[in-house]
Amino acid sequence: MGETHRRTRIPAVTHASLIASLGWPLALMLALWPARTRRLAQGLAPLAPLPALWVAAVLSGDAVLELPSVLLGTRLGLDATGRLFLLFTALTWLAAGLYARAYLAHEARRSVFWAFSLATQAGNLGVCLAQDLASFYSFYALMTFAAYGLVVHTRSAEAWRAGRIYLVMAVLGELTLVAGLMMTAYAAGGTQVADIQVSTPSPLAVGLVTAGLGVKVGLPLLHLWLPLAHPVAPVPASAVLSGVMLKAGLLGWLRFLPLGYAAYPEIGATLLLLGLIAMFYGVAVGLAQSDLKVVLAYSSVSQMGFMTLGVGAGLNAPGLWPVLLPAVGLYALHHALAKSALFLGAGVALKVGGRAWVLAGLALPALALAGVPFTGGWLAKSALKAGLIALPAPWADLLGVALPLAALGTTLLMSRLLWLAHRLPAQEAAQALTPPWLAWTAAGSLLPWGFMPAWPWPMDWTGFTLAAGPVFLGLVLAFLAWRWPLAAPAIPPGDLVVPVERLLQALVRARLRLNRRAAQGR
Amino acid sequence: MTVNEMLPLAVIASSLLPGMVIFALPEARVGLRSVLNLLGAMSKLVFVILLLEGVARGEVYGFRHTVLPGLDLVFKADALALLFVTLSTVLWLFTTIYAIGYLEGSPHRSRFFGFFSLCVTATVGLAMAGNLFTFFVFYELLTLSTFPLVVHRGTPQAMRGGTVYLAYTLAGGALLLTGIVWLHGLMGQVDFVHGGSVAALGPQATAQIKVVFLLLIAGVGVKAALVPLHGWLPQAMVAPAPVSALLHAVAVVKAGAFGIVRIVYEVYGVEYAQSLGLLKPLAIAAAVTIVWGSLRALTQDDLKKRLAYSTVSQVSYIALGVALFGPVGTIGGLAHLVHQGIMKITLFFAAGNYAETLGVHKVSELDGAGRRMPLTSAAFTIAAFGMIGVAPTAGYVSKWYLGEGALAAGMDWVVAVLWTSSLLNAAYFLPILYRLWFRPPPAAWPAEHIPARGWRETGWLLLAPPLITAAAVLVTGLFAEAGWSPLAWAKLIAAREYLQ
Amino acid sequence: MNRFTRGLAVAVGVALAATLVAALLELPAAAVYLPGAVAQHLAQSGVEHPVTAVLLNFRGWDTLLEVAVLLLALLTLLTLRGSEAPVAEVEAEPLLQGLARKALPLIILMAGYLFWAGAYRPGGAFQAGAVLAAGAVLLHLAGLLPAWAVPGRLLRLGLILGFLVFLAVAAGLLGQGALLQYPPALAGNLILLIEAGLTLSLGLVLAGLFLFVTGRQA
Amino acid sequence: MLMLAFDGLLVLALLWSAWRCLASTDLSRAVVMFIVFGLLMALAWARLDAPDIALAEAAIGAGLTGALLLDALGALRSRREGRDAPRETP
Amino acid sequence: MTEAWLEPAAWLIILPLAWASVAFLAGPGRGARLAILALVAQLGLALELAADLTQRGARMHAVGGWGAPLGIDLMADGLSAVMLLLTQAVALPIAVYAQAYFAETHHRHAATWFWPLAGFLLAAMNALFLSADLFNLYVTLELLGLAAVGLVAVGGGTAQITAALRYLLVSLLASGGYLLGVALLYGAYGTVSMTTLAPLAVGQTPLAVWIAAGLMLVGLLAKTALLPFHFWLPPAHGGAPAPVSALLSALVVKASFYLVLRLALGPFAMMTGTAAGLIGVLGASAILWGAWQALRAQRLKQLVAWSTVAQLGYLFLIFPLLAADGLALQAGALQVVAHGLAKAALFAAAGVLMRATGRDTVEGLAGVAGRVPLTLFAFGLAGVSIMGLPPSAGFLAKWLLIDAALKQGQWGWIVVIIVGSLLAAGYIFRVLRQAFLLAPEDSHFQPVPRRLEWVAFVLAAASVLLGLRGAELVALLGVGS
Amino acid sequence: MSTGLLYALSGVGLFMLGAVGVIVLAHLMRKVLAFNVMGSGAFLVLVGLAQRTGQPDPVPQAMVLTGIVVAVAATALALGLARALHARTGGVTLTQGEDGD
Repeated sequence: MGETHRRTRIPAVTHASLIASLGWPLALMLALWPARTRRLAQGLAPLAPLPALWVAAVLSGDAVLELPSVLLGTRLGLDATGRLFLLFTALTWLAAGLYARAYLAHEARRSVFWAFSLATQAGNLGVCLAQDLASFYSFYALMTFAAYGLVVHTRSAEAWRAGRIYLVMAVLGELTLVAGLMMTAYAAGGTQVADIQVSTPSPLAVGLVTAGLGVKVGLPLLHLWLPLAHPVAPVPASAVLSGVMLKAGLLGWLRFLPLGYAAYPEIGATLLLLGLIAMFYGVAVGLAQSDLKVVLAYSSVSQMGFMTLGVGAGLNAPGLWPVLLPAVGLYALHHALAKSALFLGAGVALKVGGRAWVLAGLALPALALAGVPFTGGWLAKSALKAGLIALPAPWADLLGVALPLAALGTTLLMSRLLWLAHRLPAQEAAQALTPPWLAWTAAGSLLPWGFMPAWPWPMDWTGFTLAAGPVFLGLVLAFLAWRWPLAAPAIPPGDLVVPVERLLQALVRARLRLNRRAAQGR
Repeated sequence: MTVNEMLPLAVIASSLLPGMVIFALPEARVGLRSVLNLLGAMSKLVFVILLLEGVARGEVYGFRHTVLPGLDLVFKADALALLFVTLSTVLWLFTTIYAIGYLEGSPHRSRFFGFFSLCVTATVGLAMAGNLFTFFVFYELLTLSTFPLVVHRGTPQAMRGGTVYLAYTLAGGALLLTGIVWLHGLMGQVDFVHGGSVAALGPQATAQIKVVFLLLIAGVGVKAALVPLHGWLPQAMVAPAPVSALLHAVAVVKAGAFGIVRIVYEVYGVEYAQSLGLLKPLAIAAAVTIVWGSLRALTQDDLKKRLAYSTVSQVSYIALGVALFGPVGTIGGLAHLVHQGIMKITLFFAAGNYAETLGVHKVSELDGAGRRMPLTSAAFTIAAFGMIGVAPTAGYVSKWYLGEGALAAGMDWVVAVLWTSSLLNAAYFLPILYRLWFRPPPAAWPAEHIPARGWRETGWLLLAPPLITAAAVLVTGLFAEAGWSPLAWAKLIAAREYLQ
Repeated sequence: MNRFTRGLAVAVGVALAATLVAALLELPAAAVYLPGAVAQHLAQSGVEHPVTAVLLNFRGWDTLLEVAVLLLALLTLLTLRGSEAPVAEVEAEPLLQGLARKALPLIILMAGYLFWAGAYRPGGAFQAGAVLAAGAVLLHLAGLLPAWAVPGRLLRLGLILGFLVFLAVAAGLLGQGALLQYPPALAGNLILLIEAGLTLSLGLVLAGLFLFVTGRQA
Repeated sequence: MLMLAFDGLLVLALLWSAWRCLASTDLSRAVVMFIVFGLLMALAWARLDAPDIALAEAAIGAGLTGALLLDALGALRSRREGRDAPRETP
Repeated sequence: MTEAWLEPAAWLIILPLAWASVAFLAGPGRGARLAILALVAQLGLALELAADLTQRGARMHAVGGWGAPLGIDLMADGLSAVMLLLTQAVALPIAVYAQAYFAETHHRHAATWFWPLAGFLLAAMNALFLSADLFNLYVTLELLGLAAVGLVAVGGGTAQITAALRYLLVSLLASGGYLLGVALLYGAYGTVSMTTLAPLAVGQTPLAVWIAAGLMLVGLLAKTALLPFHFWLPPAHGGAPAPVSALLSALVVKASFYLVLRLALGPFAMMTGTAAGLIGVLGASAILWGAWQALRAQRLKQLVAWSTVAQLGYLFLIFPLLAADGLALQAGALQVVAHGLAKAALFAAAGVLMRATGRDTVEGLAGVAGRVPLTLFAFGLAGVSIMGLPPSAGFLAKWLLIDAALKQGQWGWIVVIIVGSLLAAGYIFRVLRQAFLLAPEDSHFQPVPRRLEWVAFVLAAASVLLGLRGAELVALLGVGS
Repeated sequence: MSTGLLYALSGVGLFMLGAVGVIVLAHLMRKVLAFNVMGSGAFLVLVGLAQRTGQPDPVPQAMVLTGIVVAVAATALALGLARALHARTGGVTLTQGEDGD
C-alpha cells in the first residue's frame, strides 16, 4: 500500500524529531507512574509539546517517517495542513500546560491530571502527524479516551455525568468513524491519506466518516456532550478540549474526505445546513446560560459551525476547495487560539473575579471571535467568506445574509460572557495563572496574521462595514439587554441531552423492573 | 519413521507424557510437578518453533496410522495447524505458570494438571488433525479432558456447570460424528486438503452435502458457541480461572472455530461452499452470535460470566471471517483466532487475579481495584480496549480485516454488525474500566488473600502472565504488518487457501 | 406374572405346538444318515455297542464336557452350602436299614455289570454310576450313610478322578492328531479306563448331588 | 397295529401324567406323578429301541431325580425361617 | 506348523478344564496362583492361534479324528479367534483382580469354589467359541450356564441366590428351546454339524427348520439378555461379587451372542429381512431402555449391569445390516471386544469404589475422586469406550455401525446409535460427576489394594487403546469368512 | 405313522407343556418339574424324529443320555438353590418386582 508514495531520503534527525514529538509526552506520562521519577516528570510535563513545536515550526516540509510494519502500514509526516494544525495544537498545549502548572499547584491528584493530559496530548499531536488512517485512528482514540480522565478530573457529580455522556458519544463517534473508514479504505484500495484523498468512496462511507468525526466537531445533535464536558474539566483541560481537540475532528474531515476531488452534493448541503444551524443554535442556547464556561462551550459549537460550512462547501463544490482549505485552516488556527485564551481567561476570572483587567484580557479574544476588523477572526472569516460566496445559487445568497447575522450572534454571546464575568465578585489578587494567560492572549491575537492567505477581501469600507457592522449592532443590542433585561428561558447545559437522558433512564428502569419481576416469577 | 513424521507426534507427546506422569504423582510433589509442567510446555514450544521454521521453508510434516481399513489417523502440521498450535503452546506456557500460582495450596492439583496437560494435548492434536476422523478423535478428547476441570471444585454449582457443558458438547459431538460418517460413506476418507475435496462428488449429491454441512457446522458450532448452541460456555465458567482462561476462552471455543475453518476451507473448499450458498447462512449465524453474545454480556454482574458471553460473541468473528468469501476476510478471521486468544486470556488472567487476590468476583465489587492492583488493571484495560477494537490493539487489526473482507465480499451489512458489536463491547467493558480506575476503593475487599508488597500487587506467578499477554495484545496490534505477526501468518495461509 | 402374560404364554405354547406338529408331519426324510456311518466305523471304535461308541468315541467330546456339567452342579451346591457342618443325622429306620444292608452288594454287583456290559450292549458308565449313587442314597435314607460335609481330599479325588482321567486321555491323544483320537488298537482299553473312572466318579458325584444337600437347611 | 395302540396309550399316559404332575394342587402328589412320568418315559424309550436311555431314565430320571425331589420337598415343606440373617454381599 | 499335540485350540479348552479340576482338588479357596499362571499360558495360546490363523487361514480340528458329521469338529476362524483372544485377555486381569479381591476376609466365603467355577466357565466359553457342532454347542451352553449360575450364587446372599435361580431358570428354558431346535434340525437333516448343515439348510428349508431356527435364536437371545429377555441380567450381574460380574458381563453374554451370530452367518443364513429387522428393533429398544434404566439406577453395580443390557443392544443392530461388505460384522466384533474390556473395567472399578466407600450406591460416591483417582480414571476411560467416544474401540464399533447403516440407507439405526451414546454418556457421567463432588463431612474411606485399581485401569486403557489397533482386529476377523 | 414320529409328536406336546409350565407356574418345585417334563419332551423329539423311519439311531440316543445327565445336574442345582432360598427367606417362589423389573 505504501508503494505509491514518494520515498525521499530523510535525515535521521527528522525521524528522531517525529518520534520524539509523540514519544516525549508518552515517556513523561510513563515516568509519572514510579514514585521516584514522578516529581521530575511533573516538572517537565508542561514542556511536553516542545518537540512537536520544533517539528511544526522548524522541520523541513517533507518530513516523513514510514513504518510499514506498524499497524496497517504507518506513515507519519507533515504537509501544509498538518503543519498548521500541529503548530497551533502544540502551542495551545504548551500554553495550557504552563497555565496548568500554576492552576494545579495545590491539587492533590496532580499526577493523575498530568497523566491523562499527556496521553491526550500525545494523541492530539499524533493525529496531526498521521498520514494514514490506522495511525490517525489510533491517536484519535488515544486522545478521545484519555480525555475522559480530564473531563471527570474533578470527580463531581456533574463531572461523572458529563464524562458518561462524553464517553457514550465518543464511542459512538469512533465506531461510526471506523465503519466509515473501512468503507473508504476499501474504495480507495489503501489506507494512506494520499490514497484516500484521490478516491471516490460511496456516499455512505463519506457520510459515516463525516458523522463519526462530527461528534468530535460538535455538529448539531452530535454536540450534546460538548457543553457538558468542556465546562466541568479543569480550566487548562477545557482550553485544549475546546481549543484544539475539536479541531482533530476537523482535521479528520480534511484528511479522509475526498475534498477537492469528488463532489458529494447532498452531504455537502447537509453539512452546510448543519453548519448554519450550529452557528445560530450555539448562540441561542449559549445566551441562555449563566456559567462562563458553558457559554464558551456553546460558542465553540457555534464557531465550529463556521468551519463546517467550509468543509460542506468543499464537498458540495470541489472546485472551491483550493480557496476553502487555507481559510478553514486559518479559521481553525484562529479559533483554537482565541477559544483557549478565553477559557484560560475564564479560569482567571473565576479565581480573581470580574476585575477590569481581566475583562479587558477577555475582550481581546472575544472581539476576535466576533470578527472585528484586524483581528484574527476577521482574517479567518474574510478568507472563509471568499470561498463561500462562490457557492452555487441558493447558498451564496443565504450565506451572505447568514454570516453577518452569525457575527451579530457571536457578539451577543461574547457580550453575555463579559457581562457574566463582570458580575463575578472580586476574590483574590492576581495569581500565577495570569502571566501564561496574558502571554497566550497576546500571542493568540498576533499569530493568525502569519498564516493569512492571499488577501481575500477588498479593503474597502463596505468590507469593514460588513465586518464591523454586525459587531457594532450586537454591542448595541447587548447594551440594551443589559439595561432592560429580558427574562431569557433557562436552558440546561447540554440542552437536548436532558430529555434523551430521561428517556434512557426510564428505559433502563423499566428493564430492571422486568428483570426483577422475572426473578420473582421464577 | 522420519523426522518429519515424528515432529508432530513430539508436539503431542510433549504434553501427553508429562500429563500422564503428573496423574500418578502424589499431591505433595509440587516442585517436581511444576518442573514437569514447565518442561513439557517448553519442549512443546521448541518443537513448535522447529515446525514453524520448517513450514515457513515449505517442509511438509505429517504422520499417518491406519486404525481400520479405510480409516486413518492423520496428522499434518501445515500453516493453518501451526497457527492454532502456536497459540495454544504459547498460551499454555503462560497459563501453566499462572495456574501454578493460582492453585497454590489447593487440593487435587495432580489431577488438575494432569487433565490440563491432556486438554492441551487434545488441542494441539485437533489442530494438527489431517482428516475429519482425526479431528473428531481429538475433539471428543477435548470434551472429556475438560470436564474434570470444569467440575474441579466439586461444588454443586460446578456440577451443574459440568453437566450442562457435557450435555452440549457431547450432543455436538454426536452431530459431528453423524456428519463425518455420512461424508465418509459418500466419499471415503475425508482428508483436509487445500481447496477441499467434496466438490468431486458432483452435482447429484448436492442435497446430501448440504445436510452434512449443517451437521458438521452444528457439531463444531457447539464448541465454537454459535448461538443457539452457546449455552454451555457461561455455565462452564465455574471452573478455576486458568481453565476459563486457556480452555474456554482459547482452546475449546477455538477448537470449534478452527473446525469451521477446516471444514469450510479444506473439506468443502471455500469456492464450492460459496457456490452451494452455504457461506451466507454461516455468516448470518455468526453475526447473530456476535450481537447476541454481546447483548447477554451487558447484563452480567459476574465478571467471568461477562467475559464468557464476550467470548461467545468474539469467537464468532472467526466464523464470520471464514464465511466472508475472499482472502481478506479469511485473514481477519484467522488473525482473530490468535488475537482473540491473547486478549481474552489476558482478561481472564486479570479476572482470576481479582478473585484470587481480593476475593472479587463481581463487576460491582471492582470499584477502585485499579488503585489496589494497577498492573493487573492496566493489562485488563489494554485487553478490553482490544476487545472493543480500539486501535492500536490486536482487536482493531482483526476487525479491520474483517470489515474490509466483508466489503470485498459485497456483504456490507457485516460492517453494521461489527459496529454494533463494538458498541456493545464498549458498553460492557467501559463500565468495568470506569469502576477499576475512577471509583473509590471500598474500605475492605471481600476476601483479600494476597497482600501487596511494593509494586507487586499479587504473587508474581499471577502477575507476569497477564502483563506479558497484555503486552502481546499491544505488540501484535501495533506491529500487525510485521513479518512475524499472526496477521502475516494468516496472510500466508489465506494465500495458500485461495491461490491453489 | 400377571394373568395376561400367563395367557399369552399358554396361547403361544399351544400355537407353537400345533404348528410344530404340522411341521413334523410333513417333514421330508433327512439328507444325512448317520446310523450307517456309525455302523461303518463301529469296528474301529473299540467297542461293540453303537451307543457307547457314539458316547465315548465318536462324540466323546460331548461326554467329556457333560461330566464337567455334573461337576459344576456339584460345585455350585458346595458353594451354596458353604463351610457349615451337616445337621443332625436322620433317624435310622430299622426296616429300611435291613433292606439296604441286603441290597448293597446287589447294587454294587449290578453297577459292575452295567459298566462291563456297556461295551457290548445297553449299559455303561452312566447307568452304572447312577446305580451306585442310588445305592448311596438308599444307604443314607436308611441312616447308614451320613450326609456329606465339606469334601475331604480323598473324596475330592474320587469326585474328580473320572473327569481327570478322561481329560488326560483326551489331551494325551492330541499327539495322534486330534483330541480323543484313539489309536484303534488301544481304543477299547482306553474307553474301558475312562468308563471305570467315570463309573466311580459319576457315582460319587450323583450321590453328592444328594448327600451334600440333604438334611441341611441351607 | 397292537403295538401302535400300545404306543398311543403310552403317549396318552405320558401326557396325562405330565399334566397331572404340573397341574395337581398337592405338591407331593405332583412329585409322585413325576416319578410315574419318569417310569413311563423309561417304557417309551424301550419302545423306541433305546434300552440305554431306558436304563438311564429309570435310574437317573425317575430314581435319582425322584429322590432329590422328595428330599427337597421335605426341606421346602419345613417352614422354618433361616437361622441367620440373610448374608448380603456389599 | 506346530506339532499336533501343541494345537493351541485344543489346549485352550483342556487347560482351563485341567486347572479347574486341580483347583477343586486343592480344596476350598485354593487355586488362584495356578489359575493366573494358566491364564497367562492361555493368553499366549490365543495369541498363537490368532497369529497362526492370520498366516494360514481358518482350520478344523476333528475331535477323535472322525470329522463331521459323525464326529465333532472344532473350528477356528477369525471370529472365534477374536472371541478367544477377548476371553483370555479379560480373564487374566480379572483373575489377578479376583485374587486380591477374595483375599479380604470379608469375601473369603465367596471364594471357596470360585476358582474351579471360573475355570469351567472359561473352558465352556473356549469350547463354545471353537465348536462347530450344534449339539456340542448345547453341552457347552449348559456348561457355561451352570458355571455362570454357580458364580452368581457364590455371593451367597438372598439377592444373589434369587438372581442365580432366576438366571438358571431362564438359562434352562433357553437351552431347552435350543435343544428342541437341535432335535428338529437333526430330524430334518440327520446331522448337527454346522458345516454339513449350512448348505443343506440353505438348499431346502422345511417349516420345522424355520421353527427350529426360531426356537434356537429365541433361546440364545434370552441367554444374551436381549430385551425383553433382559430381566434376569441386572440382578444377576449387579448382585454378584465384582470379579464375577466382570466375567459375566464382559464375556458370558457374548458367548450366546457369538452363537447367534454364527448361526445367522451359517445354517440360518436364510433368516434375513423381517426376522433380522425384528432383532434389530429389539436391539434398539434394549439400547434405549437399558440406558434409561441405568440413568435411573440407584446402585452402582446395578447401573453398570443395566449398561450391559443397553450395550448388548448394539450387538443386535448388526443383524439387519449384515451385508457382503462385512462392515456390520466388523462392527459387531469390535463392539463385543470393546464392551468386553470396558465392562470388565467398569465392574472392576465399581468393586473398588464400593470397597472404598463401603456401600453400593451412586450417591455414596461423593468425594471418591480424591481417594481413588486411578480407579475413577479407569471408570472414565472405560466409559469413553462405552459411550463410543474416540479413540476407543467402542467408537470404532459405532463408527462402522453407522457407516454400515448409511451404506444401506437405514437411517433409523443411526438415530438409535447416537441417542444411545448420549444416554450412555448420561449415566457414565452421572457416576463421575458424583465422584467429583466434595466428600460429605461424615464420610470415611477404606483403603483399597492398589492391585485392584491397576487391573481396572489396565482393562480400561486396553479398551481405549484398542481403538488404535482396530485394523489388526478387523484383519483377524476376516480370516476364514 | 411310525412309532418314532408318534413319540416325537408327543415330545412336542410334553415340551410345550413343560415350557409353558416353567414360565407360568410360580412354585419353584413345580418349575423344576416342568423343566424336567420339557427336557423329556425335547429328548423324545430328538430320538423319535430321528427314528421316524423305524431304524434305531445311536447318535441321538447317545445325545439323550448326555442330555439326561445334564438335566439331572440342572435339577439338582435348581433344587439346591431353591432350598437355599427357602432357608434364607422361607419363600418358595421367585418374588417379582426386585431390582431387575
